Amino acid sequence: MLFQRGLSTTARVSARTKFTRPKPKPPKRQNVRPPTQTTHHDNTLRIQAPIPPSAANIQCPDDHPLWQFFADKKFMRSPEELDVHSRPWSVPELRRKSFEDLHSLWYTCLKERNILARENHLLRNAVGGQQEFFEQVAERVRTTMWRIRHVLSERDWAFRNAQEAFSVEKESFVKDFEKEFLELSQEQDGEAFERLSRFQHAIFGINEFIDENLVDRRFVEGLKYVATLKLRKFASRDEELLNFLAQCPDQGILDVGEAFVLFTSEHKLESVKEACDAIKELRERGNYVPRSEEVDTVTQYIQRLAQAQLESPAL
Amino acid sequence: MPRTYPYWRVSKFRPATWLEGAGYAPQVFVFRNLESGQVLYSQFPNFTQQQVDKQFQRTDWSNRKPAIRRDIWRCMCVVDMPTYESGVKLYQNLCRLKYLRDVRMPQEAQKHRKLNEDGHIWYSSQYRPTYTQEAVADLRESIAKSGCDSDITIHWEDAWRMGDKSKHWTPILPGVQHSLMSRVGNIAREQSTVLRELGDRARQEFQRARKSNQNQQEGHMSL
Amino acid sequence: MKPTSINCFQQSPINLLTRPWKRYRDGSLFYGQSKTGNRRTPITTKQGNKTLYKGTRSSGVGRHTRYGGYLINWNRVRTFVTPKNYNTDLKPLVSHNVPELKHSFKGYSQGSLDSQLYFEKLKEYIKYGKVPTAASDVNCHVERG
Amino acid sequence: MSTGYSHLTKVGARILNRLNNPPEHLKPFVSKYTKRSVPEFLRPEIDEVDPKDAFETEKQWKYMPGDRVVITRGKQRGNICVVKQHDRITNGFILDENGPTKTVPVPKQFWLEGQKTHMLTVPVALKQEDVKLVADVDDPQNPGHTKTVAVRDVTFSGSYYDPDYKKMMPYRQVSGETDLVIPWPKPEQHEDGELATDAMVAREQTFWVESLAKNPIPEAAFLTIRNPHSKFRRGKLTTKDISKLVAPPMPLSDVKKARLAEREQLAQIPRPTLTEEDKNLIGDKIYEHLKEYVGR
Repeated sequence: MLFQRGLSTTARVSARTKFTRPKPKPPKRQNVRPPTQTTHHDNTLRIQAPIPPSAANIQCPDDHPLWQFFADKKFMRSPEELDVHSRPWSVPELRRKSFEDLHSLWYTCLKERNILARENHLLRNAVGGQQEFFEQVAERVRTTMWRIRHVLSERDWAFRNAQEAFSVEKESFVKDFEKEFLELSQEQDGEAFERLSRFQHAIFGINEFIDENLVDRRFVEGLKYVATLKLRKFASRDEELLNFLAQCPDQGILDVGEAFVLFTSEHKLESVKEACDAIKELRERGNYVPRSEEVDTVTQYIQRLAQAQLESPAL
Repeated sequence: MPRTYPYWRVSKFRPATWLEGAGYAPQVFVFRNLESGQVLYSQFPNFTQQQVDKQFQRTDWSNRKPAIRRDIWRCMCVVDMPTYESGVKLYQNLCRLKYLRDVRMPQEAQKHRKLNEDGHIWYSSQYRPTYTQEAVADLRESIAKSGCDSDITIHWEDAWRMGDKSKHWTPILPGVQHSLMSRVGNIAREQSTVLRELGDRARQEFQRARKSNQNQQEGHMSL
Repeated sequence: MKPTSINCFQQSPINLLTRPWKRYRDGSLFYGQSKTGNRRTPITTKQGNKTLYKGTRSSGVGRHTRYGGYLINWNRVRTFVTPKNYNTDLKPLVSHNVPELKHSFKGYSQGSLDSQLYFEKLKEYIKYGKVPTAASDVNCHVERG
Repeated sequence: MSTGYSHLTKVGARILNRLNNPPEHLKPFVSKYTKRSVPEFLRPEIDEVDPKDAFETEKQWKYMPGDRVVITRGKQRGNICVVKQHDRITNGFILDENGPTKTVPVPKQFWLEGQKTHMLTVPVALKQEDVKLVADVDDPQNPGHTKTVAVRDVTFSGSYYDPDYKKMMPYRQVSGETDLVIPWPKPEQHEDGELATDAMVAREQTFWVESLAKNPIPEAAFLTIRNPHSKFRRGKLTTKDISKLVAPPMPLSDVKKARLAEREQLAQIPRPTLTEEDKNLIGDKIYEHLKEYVGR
């Protein structure tokens, strides 16, 4: 009670004075942990002069990518070194270049304009000139660039226009080709089939490289047409094939499975005959591809063919 | 052993034993600010706001307290030390020199600096190249005064920044090795990987060195 | 009118060479029309102080997140596609010693976009393959388009 | 001195354009001021021409570099000189050393190599009116010889491919005598420049029209070939867009339907046609009325 409440005198009474005996020293601890931090900074440190960086330590490689922003690794070309006589590419010249060439050219132009812009900027800001010779060259390069885009755009429009107009022209176009193709004699077979391959690529998009093909309705139509044309070409040389052609409904191959067999056969009389035998067998067995499944079936055929080619590249 | 530590664990000064236990290598990291050229020392391959607060004590318009945005900081160099104690000491020395420059003897520091026509530290936009150059000088001074000269490797981000080797480094510190960090992938996003690889290599080397040391000692003992 | 202003209207070689009121700050002579330039033009993105954001009236390449980050939409980042087979022989300009090729579209009402012309070219290609036309000769200056 | 990035931007181009193309009534003043403020060594002797009036074709220039001309005005009148170059700013001709020159002071920073004094002699451009073409034509009096004549004027007709100029050039004839053709001078030859593609490479054909099935241009390239948001493509509506924008016809209200039905009914009622009798009846009626009126 006394100590809980506390009295005004308690502190005074219990306070240690010089007359009270000091507390005994605590005993020396045995399990003292040594300090974990033992180091201290040096006291002899002095402020030193800054060390400037040195460019001598660096060796710039000759193929450093940033050299692409320099002409002949020069800080700046003098106006005499610039090409003042050359002219930009004209549109007709560009029309004769493939897409990849035009792309390369555009890229080269872009790089050259980067160089010129850098030099022009230095001329304005580091040298303090007001001349326009870099800009004049850059302007000519720019002309080339817009012409490239113009040519590509024009090529696209021409293709679209032609595609639109082709629905009308298709029949006469194909007939002309057919006539010329069938007229070529046996000695000219090589050329004839090269023409056929270009033709099928042009009209039906059938590529010679099997795996690059995209199968759609037009591809299937083309397959049938090319197979018929091939049959007709060889039918003029062989009785058996002529009979076979006569038996076919509408004087042509209408089933896509049959067309595929004929299409993949070699451009030789024997191979075509073999293909026709295979077709006959198919017919006897009653194998037909329904029209609704044509595209899927051909896709499967093509995939299988590509697989086979991959597995035996030598053949 | 975890490789990365939470923010709070690397936010304060750590003694040698802790660093060893936590799996760090005996290294000191120097970071530079791309915008202002200021420099930050760290015992870890990363840094925290606490370190910034501690190392930038006298800030004014020409020595602002930098932000800890990761994209504006780049590791300038990594110093591999022979022991953890010497690593900690190097860090203390560097911080002490920074303190001397900023707080204790700013006039003397100013004497060596290149000034512009208004008498301020030379700058272009916000960049003051003198801070980085001073850090290089401080690094040399603290290694020289720390009393250990061999088995030290400095991995520089750029050979350019170390200055003239034959003039500034070899006469004073002949035992220090200089090497270059891998340039490939040393961008803001990938830098931690580069530093971690450096750390791993340094730690393995340190352990190998200690093992061979022990072997030698045992040999002595047995003799 | 100031007494020195009369100098403006006098024309003498010496006068033209030393026009004391037209000097740059560093003392070199000025030969332009106006030393201050035109100051009434709109400012560009490169002018102004750090608070000026002029922008280009285009949105950026991504969007800001709620936490101060920025997500880049790589579809909006400008990319330069390198050509597959880089033909380094082609240079940005053509020699002035080569005549500028012209195309004539006689008989084709729509010029280069004419579909009949397209069919004509296609027929030629099917027939002959990749045979270069007359303009592959360096001195040719006009050919059918 | 430095221009920063102002050469990269079109900012202020409109205002500068306005300064460079002052309104018609201010042009004399501006040109006078410009003349006065440009130092003499930079100032052309004859007036500058508008960029849109600047000569472009050979037909406009009439005389090409390398032509001989005679001066018809000024102190050097009668001198025969060779045209050295065209002055595109003034549409003038700069002639060789027999032509007019002026001596102007040039500040040191513009000195040429080896120049010792401030004064420099520079050639002065001449207008087209002040020179006449000089040509060698066959002398009808001593056949087999030629005589040198000054041509009053030249006209042009036809065109031919000139292998020296590498382009189509018009025939240049003496005015009034169309069979007297004065050939163009040979232009100066230059080496191919650094940026020039080799001629064979430039003319090599690598594109043929190959297909009607596959577009010759890859799909991904179109975004850079054409701008899909071009302002010239904007605002053009397809039929689909129009059908979306135009409101469909509203159903008719009952009142309107009734009205339309009534109108149709009315339209179906046959109209009476005037027969001869009716016409006579009307005629009589009017006659009676008029008679009464006139009689009164």
